[in-house]
Amino acid sequence: MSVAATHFNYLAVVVLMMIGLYVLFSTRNLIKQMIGLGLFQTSTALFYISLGKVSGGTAAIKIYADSVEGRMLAAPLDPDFVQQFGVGGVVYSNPLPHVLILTAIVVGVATLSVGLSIAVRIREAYGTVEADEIEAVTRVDAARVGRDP
Amino acid sequence: MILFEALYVAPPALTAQAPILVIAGPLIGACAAALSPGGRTAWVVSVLTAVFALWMAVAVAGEVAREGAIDYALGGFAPPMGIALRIDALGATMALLIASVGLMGALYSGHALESEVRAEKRTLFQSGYLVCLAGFLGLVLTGDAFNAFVFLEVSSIGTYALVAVGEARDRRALPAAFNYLIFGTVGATLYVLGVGFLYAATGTLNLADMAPRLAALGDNSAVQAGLAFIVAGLGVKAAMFPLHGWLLGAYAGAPSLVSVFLAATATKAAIYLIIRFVFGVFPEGEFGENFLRWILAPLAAAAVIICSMQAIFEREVRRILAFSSVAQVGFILLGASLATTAGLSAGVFYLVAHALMKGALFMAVGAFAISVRARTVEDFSGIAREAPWSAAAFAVGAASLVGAPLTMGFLAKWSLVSSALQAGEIWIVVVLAIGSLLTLIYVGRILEAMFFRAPVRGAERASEAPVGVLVPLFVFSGLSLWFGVDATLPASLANASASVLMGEAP
Amino acid sequence: MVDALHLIGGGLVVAGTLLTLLGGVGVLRFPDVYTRIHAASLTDTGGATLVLLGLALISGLTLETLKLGFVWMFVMLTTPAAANALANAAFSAGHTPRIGAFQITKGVAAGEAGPDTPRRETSDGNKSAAP
Amino acid sequence: MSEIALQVNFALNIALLLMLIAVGVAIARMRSLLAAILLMGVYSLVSAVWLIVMDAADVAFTEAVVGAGISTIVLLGAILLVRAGPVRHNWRMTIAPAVLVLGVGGLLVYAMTGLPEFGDPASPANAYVGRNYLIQTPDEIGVPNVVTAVLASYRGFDTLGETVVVFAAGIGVALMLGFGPRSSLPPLPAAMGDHHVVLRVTARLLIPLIALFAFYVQFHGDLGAGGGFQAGVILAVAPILHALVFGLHETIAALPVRAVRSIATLGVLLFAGVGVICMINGGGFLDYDHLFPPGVEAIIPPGLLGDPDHAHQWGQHFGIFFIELGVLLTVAATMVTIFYGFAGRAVEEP
Repeated sequence: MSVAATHFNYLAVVVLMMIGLYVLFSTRNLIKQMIGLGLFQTSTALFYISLGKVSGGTAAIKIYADSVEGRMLAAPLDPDFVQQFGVGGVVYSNPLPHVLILTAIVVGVATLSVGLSIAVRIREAYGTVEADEIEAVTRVDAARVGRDP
Repeated sequence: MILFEALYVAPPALTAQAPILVIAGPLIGACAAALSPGGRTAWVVSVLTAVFALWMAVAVAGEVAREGAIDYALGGFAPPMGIALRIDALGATMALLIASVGLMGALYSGHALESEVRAEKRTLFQSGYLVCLAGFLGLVLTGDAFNAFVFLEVSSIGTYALVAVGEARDRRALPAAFNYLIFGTVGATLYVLGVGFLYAATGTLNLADMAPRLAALGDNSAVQAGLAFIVAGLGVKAAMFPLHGWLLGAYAGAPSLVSVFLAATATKAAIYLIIRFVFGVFPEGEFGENFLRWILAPLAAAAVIICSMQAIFEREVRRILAFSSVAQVGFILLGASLATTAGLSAGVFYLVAHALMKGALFMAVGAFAISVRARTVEDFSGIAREAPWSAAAFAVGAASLVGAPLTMGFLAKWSLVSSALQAGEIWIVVVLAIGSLLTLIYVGRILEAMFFRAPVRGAERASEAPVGVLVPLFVFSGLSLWFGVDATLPASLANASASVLMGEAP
Repeated sequence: MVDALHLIGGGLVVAGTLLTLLGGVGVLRFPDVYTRIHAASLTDTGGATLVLLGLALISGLTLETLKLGFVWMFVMLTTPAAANALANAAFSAGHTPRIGAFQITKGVAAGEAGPDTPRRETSDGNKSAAP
Repeated sequence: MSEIALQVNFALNIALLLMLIAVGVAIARMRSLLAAILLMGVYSLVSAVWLIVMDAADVAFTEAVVGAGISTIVLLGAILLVRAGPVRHNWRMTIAPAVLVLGVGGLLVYAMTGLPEFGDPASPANAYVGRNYLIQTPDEIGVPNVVTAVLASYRGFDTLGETVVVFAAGIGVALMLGFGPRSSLPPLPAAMGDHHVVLRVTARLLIPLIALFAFYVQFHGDLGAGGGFQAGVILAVAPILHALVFGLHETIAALPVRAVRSIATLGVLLFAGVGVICMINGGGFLDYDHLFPPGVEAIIPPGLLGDPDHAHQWGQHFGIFFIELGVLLTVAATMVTIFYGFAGRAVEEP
């Protein structure tokens, strides 16, 4: 297979990452920026998960090779392949990236909520969530510092 | 490190667990602070926790001095299966630095918060402070690439909110905190991405396990890009030159406690991790050398020159100090970019020196702010007459920043110059000279206003800060002076760190 | 026997999917909020029921079937309630149905709430997400 | 049969990724914030389906409850508070970001070509540590779900850090929104009248069911997908639904702000406490093998702590149980704190 097929997942992840970054940098609206940031973070998650996929594998939850499910999973696979890469007669996908991404997703929602709460306070203090308008006000603030005690 | 060898500060059973207690102590302290009934109790908890963390850090340093690098396997699983803490001389130095700054900050917060943070927020604020402390300590002690990301986020999430609390004094803290959050999260995500590439290439997350595997791989586009992403991501956190945009507003807007703590630890922890990756994980060879020579060193030099110039044209004192921080990060990285033992040692020494002097400077600015709304250089006019002790401490910090003799800053610059000369990099000496000259100009402006001009602030009069603020302030400036005369302790730490990094000692 | 159950089950799953797809088309094609809600909620419950039934036939008498039953119960509880809340909110916000033989006045449509008070002002029970 | 099953899997993978890209482009082009947020929910759900195809059941579950659930709630709460209009497009702001993004994209594509093939079981990532977990878990930890074993035991320290991140986010939101005067913004027009009888009745039925389901997810985490994070978010939905239907004041009366915050703290303390107990009993931090003091077998009646044939796994089972409980408490309480912050700009009770 060509690189486009064997690395399709990674290329798709790159596209998603670029979309996220583009949203983040092309908008001046703070809420939309948080959305872009979320997209960017999620695409990293997709990258890790793609790394951990084993073709013909299954979720890393113990299955007995001689159970109905175990036989069903092994049916389409080459017995040598199962022998070499399986654990106890069943091929599993790699659990480690899953664990890492569980962490990353939770970190993502934590960032999102803190960021949005700051955005809400910005709206209350500045009356807008457009970064351009906030910057204009900030320049006025900076010029005023030290002038009126 | 020799000084620590004879130091048995804790019983052996406790010393064996000290590496994790450095991190777990502040974590548990953060919970206790959050549960405490009022701001005062939370402050006591905060101070006690910081004392405990420092105690454990000293115990760790003693152990490292005796035994060499320590591995502490968490959960009883040996790496790479489990997460391990790995503390070498550099890690122990950083832990000592961060824990000491944490303690000084905790002491300082007793009075500083009263004028800057509303009463009902103080328990949560202290809790957030301890979470950040735990995060930075975890960041410098961990030996696992992904665990470092987790601690990066632990420290960051708390910091964003703590910076934003500065809105009570200046609403510009809010957009600054938001900016910091966006930059910081992009940086952390780039770091995770880079770690993902390294994981894909090696199958492990443990740094010590990763290095030989990377070396065996040779040239691989995924590895190179991974390292680039890691450095870029951490560079954002370290305020490396073109990626420093978040720092100015954040340092200028945050409550002074947070400015002190961030200026002395946040960028330093990220620099530490960059050094760890560049010298501990990067495969030896052209890639790393080219990176240091053609990317890191020029950017660091640009930071020194450009940000020092910007500092000269700035009106607000805290923003001047923030610009100066970016420039000083440049000095540290210049030392590291030499890739010699002497250069690294100078860089680490400079890092410690900068933490102490910037801590003193931001703390002194906070001490003035308790009694008077002084922000711009003009506001500082004649403040030395009204608050002489704080002003003296500020002057010591400023002298160290410039590199005046008898201060730690002088020795730091001296060792940088001599290591650059040793390596034959004359241009670094030139950059250093220009940078110091520019520093003299912007620092001189502030000092001139403070000491030689008459107050112009109308009826407002500054008064001397309370003793609770002066004590940590004097510790910072006193150490800057003491280490300027007798630098045995920081120099031995820096030398030990450098020889570990260059692979000359375990 | 097992194969027949599998076939019927598979057919039901496909039918359910098609029904849900039809609902999606309805949401796009229908003219106003109410008809769209109607399309979405009916096909959603119907489609989910068919899919779950199909899956139950495939998995036979196992623990999975019991779980599927719980899922079905949950769908039957939430989707209609959500549709109701949505329509309620749309009506309170002043959307009037666009099709139908008669224009409903607000008081009549509100049903249980009694005399035709203007809906937009009765806010006493509403302490929801608004600050 | 043989090849087809694998090809169907791969085709699903490609189709779902293309859908994700389509949704992503739609989000980028969307000027209405509300629509963008709802599309984010769609994005999360589609990626959850994709994660199932990728065998990442636990991650899919988390993405569904966190990405499509709580994130959407927080985002909706935020746009309600900021009253933002449609996003303005600024042409000045398209060229420079496009160049930057293309640069990063180019570097990424260059990097991606150096990666092993997708799905390769012999790649370093899949053949080294990841495979060792699969081999060693049955003996060392003894739980069927390897993801839970790695999450809670092998890499339990990461999970502690993650719990602290959540806790810190709760502190952050509370510091920002939890104090002081309520929003200075003009009040919103009332959205609904007092005629949601249907909602009230359904909510009364659902709230206990949701809580029950959360505990099922919690305690089923060893055996299948699920665990403290997912359960915590689901558990938090119960009070959130209560607040939406019965009013925030009623909910706060039943679950005071301070109490919720204390629960979040207790969760972290429980987690760290397990670690400390392991230390006191002679192990390392979070070394559940030492959760019980040495010689515990002799004291307690046989069978109380678990299968006597696998005595070395008792500590692991109980350790995982308690730390997952800590995670549940912290996550659930923090999510409620965040909701309180956004929904009410909740004030400290006197």
